[in-house]
Amino acid sequence: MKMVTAIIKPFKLDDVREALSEIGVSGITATEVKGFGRQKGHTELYRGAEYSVDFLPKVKLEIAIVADQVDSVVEAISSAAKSDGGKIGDGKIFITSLEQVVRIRTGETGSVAL
Amino acid sequence: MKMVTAIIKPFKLDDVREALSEIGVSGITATEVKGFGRQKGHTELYRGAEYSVDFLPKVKLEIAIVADQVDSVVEAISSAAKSDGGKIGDGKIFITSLEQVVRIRTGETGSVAL
Amino acid sequence: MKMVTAIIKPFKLDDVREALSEIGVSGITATEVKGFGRQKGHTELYRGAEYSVDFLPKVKLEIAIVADQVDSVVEAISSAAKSDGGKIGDGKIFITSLEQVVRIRTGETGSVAL
Amino acid sequence: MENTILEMQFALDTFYFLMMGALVMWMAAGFSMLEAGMVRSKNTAEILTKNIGLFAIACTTYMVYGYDVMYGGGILLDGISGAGDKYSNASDFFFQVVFVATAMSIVSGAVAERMKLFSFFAFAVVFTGIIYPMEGAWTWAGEAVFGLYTLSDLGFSDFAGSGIVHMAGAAAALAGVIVLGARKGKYNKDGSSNAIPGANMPLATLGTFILWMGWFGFNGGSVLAMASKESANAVAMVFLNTNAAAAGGVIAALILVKLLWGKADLTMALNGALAGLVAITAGPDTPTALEATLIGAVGGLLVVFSISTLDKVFKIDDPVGAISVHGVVGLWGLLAVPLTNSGVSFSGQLAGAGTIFVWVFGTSMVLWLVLKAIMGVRISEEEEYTGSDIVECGLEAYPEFTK
Amino acid sequence: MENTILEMQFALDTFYFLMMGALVMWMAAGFSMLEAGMVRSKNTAEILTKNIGLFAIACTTYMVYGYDVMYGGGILLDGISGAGDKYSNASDFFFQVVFVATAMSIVSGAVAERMKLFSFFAFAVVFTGIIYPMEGAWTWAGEAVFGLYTLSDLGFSDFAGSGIVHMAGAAAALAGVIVLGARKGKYNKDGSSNAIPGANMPLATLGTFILWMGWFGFNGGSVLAMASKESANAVAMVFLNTNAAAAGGVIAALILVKLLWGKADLTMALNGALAGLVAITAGPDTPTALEATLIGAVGGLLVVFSISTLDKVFKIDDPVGAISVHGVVGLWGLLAVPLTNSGVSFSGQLAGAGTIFVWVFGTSMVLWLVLKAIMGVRISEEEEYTGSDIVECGLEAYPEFTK
Amino acid sequence: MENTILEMQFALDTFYFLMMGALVMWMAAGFSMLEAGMVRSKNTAEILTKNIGLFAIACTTYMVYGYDVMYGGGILLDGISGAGDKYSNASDFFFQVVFVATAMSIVSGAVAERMKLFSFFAFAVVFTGIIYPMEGAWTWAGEAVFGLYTLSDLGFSDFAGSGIVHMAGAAAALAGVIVLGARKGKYNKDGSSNAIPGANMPLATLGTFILWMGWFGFNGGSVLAMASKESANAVAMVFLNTNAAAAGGVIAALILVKLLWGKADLTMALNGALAGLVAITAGPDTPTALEATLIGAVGGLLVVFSISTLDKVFKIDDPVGAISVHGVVGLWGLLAVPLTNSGVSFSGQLAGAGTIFVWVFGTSMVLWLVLKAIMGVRISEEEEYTGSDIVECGLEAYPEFTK
Ligand SMILES: Nc1ncnc2c1ncn2[C@@H]1O[C@H](COP(=O)(O)OP(=O)(O)O)[C@@H](O)[C@H]1O
Ligand SMILES: Nc1ncnc2c1ncn2[C@@H]1O[C@H](COP(=O)(O)OP(=O)(O)O)[C@@H](O)[C@H]1O
Ligand SMILES: Nc1ncnc2c1ncn2[C@@H]1O[C@H](COP(=O)(O)OP(=O)(O)O)[C@@H](O)[C@H]1O
Repeated sequence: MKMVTAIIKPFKLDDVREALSEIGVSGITATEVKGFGRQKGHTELYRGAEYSVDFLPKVKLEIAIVADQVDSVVEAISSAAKSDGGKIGDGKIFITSLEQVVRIRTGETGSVAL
Repeated sequence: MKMVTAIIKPFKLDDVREALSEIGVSGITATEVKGFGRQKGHTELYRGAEYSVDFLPKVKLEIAIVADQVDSVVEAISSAAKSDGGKIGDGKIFITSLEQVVRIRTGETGSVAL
Repeated sequence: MKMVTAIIKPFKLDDVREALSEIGVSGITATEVKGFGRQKGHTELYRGAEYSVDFLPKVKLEIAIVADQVDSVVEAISSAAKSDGGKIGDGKIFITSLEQVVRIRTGETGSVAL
Repeated sequence: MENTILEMQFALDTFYFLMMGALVMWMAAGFSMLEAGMVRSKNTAEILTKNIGLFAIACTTYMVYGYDVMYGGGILLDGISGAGDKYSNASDFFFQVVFVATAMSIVSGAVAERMKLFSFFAFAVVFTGIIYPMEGAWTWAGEAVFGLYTLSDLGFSDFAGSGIVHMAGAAAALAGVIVLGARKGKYNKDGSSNAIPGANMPLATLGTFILWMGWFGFNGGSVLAMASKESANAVAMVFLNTNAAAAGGVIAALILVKLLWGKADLTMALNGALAGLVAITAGPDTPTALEATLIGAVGGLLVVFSISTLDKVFKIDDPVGAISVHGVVGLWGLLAVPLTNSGVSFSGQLAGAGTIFVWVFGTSMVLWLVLKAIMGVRISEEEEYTGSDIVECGLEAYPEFTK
Repeated sequence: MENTILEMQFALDTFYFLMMGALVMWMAAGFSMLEAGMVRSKNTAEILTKNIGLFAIACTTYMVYGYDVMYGGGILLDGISGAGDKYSNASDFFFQVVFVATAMSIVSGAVAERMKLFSFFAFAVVFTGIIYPMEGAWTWAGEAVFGLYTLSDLGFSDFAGSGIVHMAGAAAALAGVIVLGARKGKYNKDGSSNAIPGANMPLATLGTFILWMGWFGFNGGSVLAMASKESANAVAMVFLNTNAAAAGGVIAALILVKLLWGKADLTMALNGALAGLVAITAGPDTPTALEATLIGAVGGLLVVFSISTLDKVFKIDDPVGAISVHGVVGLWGLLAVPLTNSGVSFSGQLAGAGTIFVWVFGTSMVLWLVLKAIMGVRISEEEEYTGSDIVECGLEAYPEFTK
Repeated sequence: MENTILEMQFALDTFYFLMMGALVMWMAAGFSMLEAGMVRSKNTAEILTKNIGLFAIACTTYMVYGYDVMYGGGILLDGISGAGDKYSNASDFFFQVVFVATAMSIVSGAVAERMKLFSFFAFAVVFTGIIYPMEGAWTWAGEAVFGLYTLSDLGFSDFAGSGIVHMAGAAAALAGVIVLGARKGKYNKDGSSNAIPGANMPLATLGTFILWMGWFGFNGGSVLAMASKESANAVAMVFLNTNAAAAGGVIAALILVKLLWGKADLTMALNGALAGLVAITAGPDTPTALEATLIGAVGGLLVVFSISTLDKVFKIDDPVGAISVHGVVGLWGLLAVPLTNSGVSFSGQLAGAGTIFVWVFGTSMVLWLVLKAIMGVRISEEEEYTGSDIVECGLEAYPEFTK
């Protein structure tokens, strides 16, 4: 099993969730995060004094799947999360290995627990 | 070492924390997350118009432990987080491999740093 | 590639970010979390009644890097996040293996996508 | 001694006018808080800026020429330098000016979350300087409508402004909403409507209470005199009925939404209170307390149906319900007057309502379209996503609270 | 001319009554904000709904029959249609009706975060229509208690209602809290008490300032006349003393909590202000400014000890401290009157306090139990966890702020 | 009958005084909300505690000896027990006491987010008991400055207190800020200034509206009489001009910041409103409405430049802009009086401004330094990081909202 972690722009959340539902992903955990990367923050003026916003709001999605779904999930996220033509800050997808899953309700483990 | 990541219902947080303390877990990192899964969201009415709440509030716990504690930790979380009889949405536990840990304060590494 | 996850005290965030920038880290994802560990919470009085704050505010940083940067990143975080002399609760660094990275904007994968 | 007594009457009436005016001024805070509570947090600072800005603009344009348009006497308040006969002219201006601002405040809520701030201000300059004063002249100042017909002769009466102030504001708002279109994300492709919950219910409730309190000045001051037994009684009755109607509106709206949707939707209770207040405003002097309660209660029922219908059937996106509260219920207020006041006719009320609506809606529509052509009226889609606070004001209303 | 002067007096007194009444009406906003700030965010919209709903109910039931029960004159305000003698009858009703709402507002805070909304409303109908008017008739209207004894004959005096309004509200609240039980999670198995911090301190502070301001109307209006040198002086002294007592309450509470717990607990300073106000309400006319400050200061000390004792010793779970502020300090207010007013006796005050408490607590207890049997008074444990906003109102007070 | 009329005048003037005083008291809520909105959330409860505490202290010390220092008549208000001549003495005290609190409120915002709470309270005791009453005696009470010169003889006039109240408060604040130093993190090593956004814009806006409303009492009450045609006219003109100046301040500040920075910075619009109000306060009786608007507008421009300059050039860290709003613009208010009032001289205004500033700034500086030596004035760096809410009050203002 794999854990796919995607960092996306917040306003793409609904599109990504729909794209994932369509390919049969049954569970997602989302977290509001702040991202720092190539996309630079901006400088604001408040009462004439500057302040810089370095961290930009992003959403992190964690999706546990069986290994052979990885490509389709990456594809679904990528196309749904990309702004037209692709813009800096569209985000990243990280894939890590997932050793075990347990469903608390039933105690099931492994891919049936996803 | 292993990293155990549990998604639980928010109001089970205190019970789970106590259960983990009892079996000697010394550290937990908790994050407020939104979960999407088999437990369906609900529809609310606001001024007569509907809106659906797809993502439900959950708490994510991350617990770094030595490998042979995994079973007891999973057991402790499962029994504390399960609603009576087990209800949809009680949550999931993910286990991944943890290569290294460093305690910032002392620079210690490995299991003594947990 | 590796994923370095650091739990630090919130007011060290700016220092850590600067230290990481200096050694060429180009991306960070930060999350507000609550930590439970050796550093104990405190008891407050509100209208004469006590309440205990068990979970303390922390910031979690996730940094994806190529494997040979691990030592310098750990070193940079450790020295920036340590309070003078090291205090309980300064935090921890976890290192896990990262199998794949995709940059959504371009579709690039692997270390160039970092 | 005769003279001293006359002076005392003058003083009491002036004092009364000023206190009532201060209460109406306070309504500006009420609209600000209500609207700030009913929008999303990312548009909160902008709507606050809009509200304090429009109040300032209204006070200034009405001083420069609006009061002259409405009641004559010269621009820049030339004509009010004299002391006045029964009360200080300055106190009359003070009382009148806060009404203009009220009418304008009604607009700001309806166009919230998507309108350009300075286009709104431009609208405010013309609305408070000309559009409102013109219809005010035809009604309260008794002038003939373009020299054609005189509303009071037709049996029209609008005591404190259900139509002249509230429905007029709503008409301008309706034109604005039509020109602007709905907020992004408000309607789905299949035409169904999405709820966009307001970010801060205590603020919205505070705003409603402020308006409720300020309304005592709005209606109570419209008796225009206090220093005799008759007028004192009239003012007291107006206070009592204003309060009773608001109470009726709350109760009716709460019961209705509980029956319709199973929940006691707070925002509808708040709109119910305001509906009760708007409903009684055209004639708070003639009903008994029970009648006032019922007039308010009908307003409370109407507002619930109206908000729901405008939203779902007509796709009019009005984040705070201003068009329903002030427009639909304002009309009901006008039509309810003949029920308890024999000196007023239904036909006169309809003529008045029609005149006000056609004038205000028509001129506002033209003005919105002109502004759209010249400077644009709507922020871009991306700006709307970001929120007008950052875009227009360069700051956030609640920078530290996670959204 | 004689007549003109009488009319002027009539007008001034009526105007005064209306302004004082408007200030008391404003207290409804104060209670709403105070309570909304002292509960958790998940119960905020519900308590706002409760507050605006109870105000509307109080205004309506008191109009329908409560005023008649208390002062006679016919239901539906038949009797007040005449103009009145010294001031407009309508202004008297307006001033009286906002007092009923105040008494009822006291209850809403104490039963917060766990009570069913519509059971509360049912209680409000009976409380404002009968329970309060009955004891009001025995005290301010001077009627004999069930034909048995007359409180004023016993030397009882409660100028503006420390007992008649505040302690009465607290007695109803106490009965409610006993029937309801504590909030889930408030007490541990070992009996120790957990703090449940209020979600919004600026709101609670705003509410306190609103109440402070409104109290000038509450006490100042209770002189019942303004248009003579004597009454004007009395009103001025009442304003001064009301302010002084609130100040004394703040200072005493702040110093005490700093000494006891080492921190300047804001919520106790707020309760201290209100305690000072409640304490002076029974007799704001006779003390000097210094005496008023001290009466308020004792109130401020008492309230701190009382809140702590009710919570920890008696396990009375009162989220906003209403029973202490209005009940315990209300009693202190009554007992303090004889200290500066020789026309009033301790025994009379005790008789009055006893009568009010027994009547209100007893009838309220019966009513709560009846409501419990018929429709239930408490939401379920799971609903309590979710929060009454979603459960009762179908919306959240702060939907965008992470909790 | 003659007598009845005199009594009526007495009553009307007293009533007027009390209503104006209640409006000024309400300004305490305005300052609290404004300041609570302009600080970070972690310092919100502390500033609320500071505000309600200072109001209570001001009311008490001014009662004990401040009023005596300023107007004579004995400590503990001995001298006001008599009824008074033209109005109730008690109403005069009530009106005066809320001014003291206003002056003190100005200080609290400037020293926010880093000052020890009880050191502030200690300062408040001396400021409201002696520092302010002394300069009040030299100005409004007409006494010679240390027996040397009499300001009114020099052609000094400050109608409602641009200098006596506002600039005085700002002078004390300036001394405090100098002694305290800037907030941690406010200035970088290279001297550049960081913005520290306020946490709650709706609160700040509400506070501004409250102040705007309260200001009608502040300026309107300073006519000191109502019960004649002349004074009624004067009060009305003062209301009108006060409102016009605030409106002018908003418009000027909004346009200026839009031109300077491209955004309609809400906080500057709010400061603009207050600047307009402060500017007109020294002479709201003589200008025409247009002149008042312009005087306010100049205030609105000045405040923007002043806030920016004090922050960036002089490194004066004033979180709410109090020194600019009340100090710089207060001075402008004084200097603007001769423009429309021929009875007032520039030199007199300068002499008055100088006297007030030297006295208040000097004594405050000494007092802050003494307090620093005795009990310390600043919380530790770590406490500042944690926030003064937890440190001083033991609670959080918004415990449930993620920061
Ligand atoms: N090396 C990294 N480690 C962790 N998170 C990263 C890393 N690089 C980028 N991110 C996350 O991805 C987001 C988008 O990355 P960014 O570099 O701005 O744009 P892009 O992915 O288009 O190059 C960042 O805001 C951050 O949250
Ligand atoms: N495949 C998944 N990947 C990541 N998170 C998941 C996944 N499936 C479920 N979750 C998380 O677990 C929570 C509970 O899952 P759900 O399917 O609702 O109930 P259950 O675990 O009882 O079957 C979800 O709200 C979500 O946060
Ligand atoms: N075993 C663990 N698993 C996950 N997170 C941990 C673990 N131990 C500590 N943490 C996180 O690190 C933070 C600091 O740990 P703590 O034990 O308080 O101090 P220290 O690291 O200095 O010993 C905790 O607040 C918690 O968020």
